[in-house]
Amino acid sequence: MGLALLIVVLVAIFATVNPGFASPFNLFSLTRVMGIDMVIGFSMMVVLVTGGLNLAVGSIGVAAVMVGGWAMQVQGVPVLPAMAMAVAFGAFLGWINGQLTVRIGVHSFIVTLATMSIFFGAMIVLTKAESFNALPGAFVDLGRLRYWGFVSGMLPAALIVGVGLWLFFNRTSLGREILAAGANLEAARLSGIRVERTIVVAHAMSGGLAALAGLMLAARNGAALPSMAGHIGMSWLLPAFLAPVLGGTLLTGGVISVVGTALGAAMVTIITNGLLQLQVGEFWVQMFLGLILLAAVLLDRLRGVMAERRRQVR
Amino acid sequence: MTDRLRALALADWFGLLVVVLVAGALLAFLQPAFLSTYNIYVLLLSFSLWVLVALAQMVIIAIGQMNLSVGAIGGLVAITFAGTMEVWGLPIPLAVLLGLVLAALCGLFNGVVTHVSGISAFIITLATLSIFKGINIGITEAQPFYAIPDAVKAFGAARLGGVPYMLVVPALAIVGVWLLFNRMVLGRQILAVGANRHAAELSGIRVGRVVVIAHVLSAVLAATAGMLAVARLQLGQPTIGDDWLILSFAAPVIGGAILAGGHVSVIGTCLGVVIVTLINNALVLLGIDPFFVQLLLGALILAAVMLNRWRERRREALA
Amino acid sequence: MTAVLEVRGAEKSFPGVKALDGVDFVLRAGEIHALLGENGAGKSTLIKILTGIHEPDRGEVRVFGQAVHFANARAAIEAGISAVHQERNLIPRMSVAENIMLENLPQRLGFVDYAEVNRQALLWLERLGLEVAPERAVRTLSVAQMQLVEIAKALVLEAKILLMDEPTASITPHETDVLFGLLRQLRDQGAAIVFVSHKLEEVFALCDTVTVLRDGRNACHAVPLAEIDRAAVVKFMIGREERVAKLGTKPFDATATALRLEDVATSFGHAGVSLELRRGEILGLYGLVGAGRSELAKALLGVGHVTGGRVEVAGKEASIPDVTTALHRYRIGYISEDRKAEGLILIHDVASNIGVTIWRRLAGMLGWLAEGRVRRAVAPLVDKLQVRTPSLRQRVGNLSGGNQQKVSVAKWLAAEVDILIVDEPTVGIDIKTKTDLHELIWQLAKDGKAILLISSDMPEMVALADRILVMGGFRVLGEVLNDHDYGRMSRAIMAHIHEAEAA
Amino acid sequence: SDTRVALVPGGPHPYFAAWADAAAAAAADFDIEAEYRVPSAWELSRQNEMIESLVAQGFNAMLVFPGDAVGTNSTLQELADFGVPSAALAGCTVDPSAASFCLGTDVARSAYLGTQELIEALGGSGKIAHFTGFLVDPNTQLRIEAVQRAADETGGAVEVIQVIADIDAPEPADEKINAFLAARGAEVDGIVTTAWVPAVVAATSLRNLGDQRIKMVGIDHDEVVLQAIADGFVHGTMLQNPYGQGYIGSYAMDLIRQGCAVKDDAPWLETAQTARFIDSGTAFVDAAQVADYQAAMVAVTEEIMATFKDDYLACN
Ligand SMILES: Nc1ncnc2c1ncn2[C@@H]1O[C@H](COP(=O)(O)OP(=O)(O)OP(=O)(O)O)[C@@H](O)[C@H]1O
Ligand SMILES: Nc1ncnc2c1ncn2[C@@H]1O[C@H](COP(=O)(O)OP(=O)(O)OP(=O)(O)O)[C@@H](O)[C@H]1O
Ligand SMILES: [Mg+2]
Ligand SMILES: [Mg+2]
Repeated sequence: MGLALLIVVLVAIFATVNPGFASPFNLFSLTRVMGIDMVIGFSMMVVLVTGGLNLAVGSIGVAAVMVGGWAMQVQGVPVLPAMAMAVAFGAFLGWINGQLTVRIGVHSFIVTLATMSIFFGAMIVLTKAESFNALPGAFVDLGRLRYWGFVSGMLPAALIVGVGLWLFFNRTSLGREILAAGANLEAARLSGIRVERTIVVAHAMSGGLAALAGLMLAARNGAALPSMAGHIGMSWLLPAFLAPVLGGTLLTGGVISVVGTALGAAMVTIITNGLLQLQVGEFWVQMFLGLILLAAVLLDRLRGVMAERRRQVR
Repeated sequence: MTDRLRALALADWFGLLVVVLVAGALLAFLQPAFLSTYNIYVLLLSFSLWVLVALAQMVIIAIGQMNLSVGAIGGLVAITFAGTMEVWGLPIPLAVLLGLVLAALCGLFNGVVTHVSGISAFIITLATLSIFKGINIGITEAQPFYAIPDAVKAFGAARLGGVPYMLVVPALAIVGVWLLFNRMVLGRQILAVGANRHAAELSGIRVGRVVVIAHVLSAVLAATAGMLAVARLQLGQPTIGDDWLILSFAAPVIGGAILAGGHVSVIGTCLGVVIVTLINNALVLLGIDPFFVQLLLGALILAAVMLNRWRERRREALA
Repeated sequence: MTAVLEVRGAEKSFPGVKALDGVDFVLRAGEIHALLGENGAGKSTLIKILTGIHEPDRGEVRVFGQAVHFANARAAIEAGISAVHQERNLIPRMSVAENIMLENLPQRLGFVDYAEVNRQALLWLERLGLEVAPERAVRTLSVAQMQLVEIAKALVLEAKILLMDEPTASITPHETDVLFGLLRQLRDQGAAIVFVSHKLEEVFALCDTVTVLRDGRNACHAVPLAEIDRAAVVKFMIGREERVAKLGTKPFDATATALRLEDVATSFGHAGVSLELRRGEILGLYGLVGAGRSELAKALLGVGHVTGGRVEVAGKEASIPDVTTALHRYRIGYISEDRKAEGLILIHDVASNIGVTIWRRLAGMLGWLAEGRVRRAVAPLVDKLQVRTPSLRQRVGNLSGGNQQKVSVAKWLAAEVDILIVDEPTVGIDIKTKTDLHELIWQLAKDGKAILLISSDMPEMVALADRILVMGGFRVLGEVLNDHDYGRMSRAIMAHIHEAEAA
Repeated sequence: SDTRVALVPGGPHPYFAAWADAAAAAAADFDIEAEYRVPSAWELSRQNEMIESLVAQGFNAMLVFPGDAVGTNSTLQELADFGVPSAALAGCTVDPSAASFCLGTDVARSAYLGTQELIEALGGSGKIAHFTGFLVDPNTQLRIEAVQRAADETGGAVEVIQVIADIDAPEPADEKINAFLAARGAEVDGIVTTAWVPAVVAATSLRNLGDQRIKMVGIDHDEVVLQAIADGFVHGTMLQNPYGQGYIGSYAMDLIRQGCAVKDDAPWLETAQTARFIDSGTAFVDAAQVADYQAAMVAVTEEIMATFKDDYLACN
């Protein structure tokens, strides 16, 4: 996998150039962001395979977390059931997206564009934009969970989710059906697949995963914040799309790469983190981020092309 | 005559027109100020800017790709336009020209890299979004350029009754893009590439050239929007363009464009812009509590889309 | 005569496959040259090399004596080569006329002159006998109509070299005759034409010369057709004598009705369609292009809907809202004629394409799907139909056209349904596999399945069907009891069609 | 000294430009290292990543404009656990917080005072509108409440007829503010803005309309707003003191690094958000003072500096 190679190279470079990069403190915060971005990426990925997209990931994530925060802080629901509630609520919002998409018969782009506003707006109305900042310690501690001194608990959590998704899409009939419907809706329909159901399921999964990412972020922030995903959840869109698309998930649907999405998220976090450590002019960081990203995808592509050449000249 | 009417009723944007008319009538009824000259002017101003943004994206949707860097290009050109006038004292026409050239270069870069690398434009323009925006922030250090020549400011504020002078620019763009997609070989080739790249290639269309030109065109339209924003805001804000992305997709898609490429509607896109503008205007005009604004915005967009869809289905059933 | 096109030692590899391995080919002005071979022999690959889609790994291509290296399709067009490709390549939302003229849209003052576009396109539509308005959007056409548009698109360039990769695969004999007349006319005017087909009758009726490929090599090279017979050509193709399908007798129980339609009307516009299909029977549905056969099948499956009349499955009234119900409750399957759009998932591999109908059945607890089980279910079918693929993991889109068709059939064999609707099942399939497939369909019927066979291939119809219903204009025009005599049957069928036309 | 303090704003924004100058001046004056580092976008998680990477780079004191008044706390807590002291600058975090103190503008008070200035300019009665920033920013809540409170205190003489929020980007701000003026421009008497972009856009709109009847009180020191004050289109603006924040903040962090502790019994102010608030100075500037508005702020800065160490820190 080209991305894995690129990641190794990047890590090597950053670690040599800046010793701070490999410090336990930095690795901990790096793996934490990485884990969260992976799950955000997954939540978009599962809809991308249907050939749709979900602009409302951020809104759903925040809305679900506010429900979870309310349950924990106001209702005193224990941590695990409250988290389950949040995920279920996220899945419910996703289910609404799926149902609307199927029922109205327009692209999920438009549906989720509208619902991103609706979900977020409803959340603002209900919470009056106030955060829940007295969450139970057990929940907040999840954000501080640390293995071997430098790996945040978020990363293994994300990887477990990744394994689950991989199994789902490769080893269950429903997962395969979602892929088939995403690749060619008509052919799947004529093969007896309930294509509408696959779309609804994918959206519901997306909502659930967004909620999970939201919970992870809330644990990291130690609070359930309405501003967690920016204005109408838009700041999640970048990591949400970047990871799966870099990882080889097609925007046209039908092709998925769970490993790629995880690696895509990892690469972006590493680039961002490494770049922040290099002393580039304070306002130029973003430009360099773009340049490195471009260089990285071009390199990956070049490697792919070379490999293809070698395979053919036998 | 009835034939014309029938054709109109069958056009795929007719539903949107109905939505616009119904919404307009409702608004005029609820808030008389809606039809005031000044509000018409305000609406047309917003329309002028947003329609250019939407067209910039629509051109790329037509080839079945996405251009995430429209806002970044618009912003970069906006601050270049303002900055060269302030810092170098460049005359206005030269600054405009420079802005357009810069945009063309940005578009060229997007197009060439996309085509040569074969990587989806989504990723490339995501990276260039960061690059262009990064250059913008790097140059301005987030400070606006203030010294905008009076002539530019005057152009941004001038109006004839309810019609802003600025409207001339998008009006030309709309006509130009309409002609392009409906009457010109290049436009048809863009659509062919968007619909079925392979088939277009087999028909001898130079796909690479078409893709690059589309990207240049998109960038130039975005640049035009950026410079209009400067004239309008009377200020070279580095944040110009930050908020364009969602609308740039929303309007063409509401207007019937197919995200997979090959089909766009210029009139539909314009109506899409009108719908979003109307909704935003209504939320202010009706004095909606800010906490409910976002909720209503989404609900109204959804309602408009559903209404349009419902009419389309009726039409399909009739046809 | 001079060679207008010459290929020497062409080689082309794809990952896992050597598609061409030192192929020679020569084409002369004023001839129609048949290019034959089994599925996957490399015919389309050769054509793609000549049209600039693929670059050969090795070998030389000369056009009008000049060595050429086409970088893209445009270069080939400019060199005077035009082609009909095996796969449909049309822009669905554009009009018929614009599709035809796309290579070279007439302009006035920098704008497309649509009046002229339509005028020129109409000329070719008329010559091909295709009665559709030039303004009509291509996506509203049937598969056969699209094929004819594709042909018009190639002809309009009036190129000196015309390459046609299975142009007749999905059109009926009637259209084929018109096309052949046209091609002969072009040949007589000096054009050089390459004609790829799996229908040997057509080849012998039309062509002057033949080149046969086998496994990417020349089995023969530019042999005048006058000098060899059908048996020899077949031997070049498959390496042995042609085998006639042994269909034997197939008694069936005339009382066990599997599917009965009574006065059915559909949302597509069918009216008064009645038919009865019994277990063990093969019922043919014949009709000219656009007769509404495929859409009748889709309406039954729940893609469209039945708006009137009565549908009975196995004696009980059935209402089928969607394909899932059709498949899982009523056990009806449908092999689509349009494999690219409706039959296959080109970006997925062979195993998933065949397995899609049985995943549900194979899945264990929580929908768990063990890869081994799918493989074990799929592999025998791949063998049975002799799908030529490097592995079960090959993307279907990378298979040759005929092999794709086999995959699309295989998935419905896997489904083990009671009623199977097969729509143009042997389009693009080579004669060897076609024989096998015919036996297979026959055997399925013999085993008690009910088969509704939609085919525009009259010989196939006559060979397989027990009864033939003739359709036209979304109605049933008449019924013919098949006695397997080709001449008599085709006359009887055409009589129904002409009768309807006269009325 | 070995103090390396980073000044981290919420994102790129013109307000913070003075922090760069302040950091440079503080570095020279106190012999420390002080750097102004800007997250590439206005997002909490970007800022968090920035702060974390700064620590990895060896910065040992942090002055942060909280990307979220609540959400930034967990990061500051981690800094504290890691031995890096921090303080909230310009805006406050909500208690409980690991920030040593909050040196900045009391957003609620500033909005309240600004509204009072407006009411005074209106002669004690009239209809006003309030334009502000992102609703999800907790500060926005405080501002909306403060403006409402100032209006309510007139006993109904002043009415807030419309609040427009979520207009932190210039194009939507232009669209909505002008739509408001179209609908209720004749009716409204005064405008108070409590975010940078709405202030700039509203000032421009009033200028374009040539309207000097509607009184407006802006916020901050954007040139457009200052010029509009000078030209009579805007009544005045609520200044903040970014330079002073950066300078005093750096000074304080150096002292804390050197072992000073924050006193519990210092003259802390209490705000809606925190009990450890130091006012960096808020001043209303109208046409009379606009020419040398900075003088006012320099004076405030010097005043705070003079007694800062003794008032707020216990050093040994
Ligand atoms: N793009 C590709 N990638 C991988 N393999 C390919 C590709 N195109 C063709 N092949 C393989 O090359 C071989 C020759 O294919 P080709 O399409 O030329 O066959 P054909 O003679 O046209 O067969 P048919 O009669 O079925 O159309 C086949 O084995 C096919 O699977
Ligand atoms: N009267 C008509 N008006 C419009 N379209 C028609 C008409 N008759 C036929 N068609 C076209 O023919 C199609 C129906 O053909 P269908 O595919 O069901 O026919 P078929 O008998 O299977 O013939 P084919 O050999 O073309 O596949 C429709 O999709 C439509 O495009
Ligand atoms: Mg072929
Ligand atoms: Mg058919």
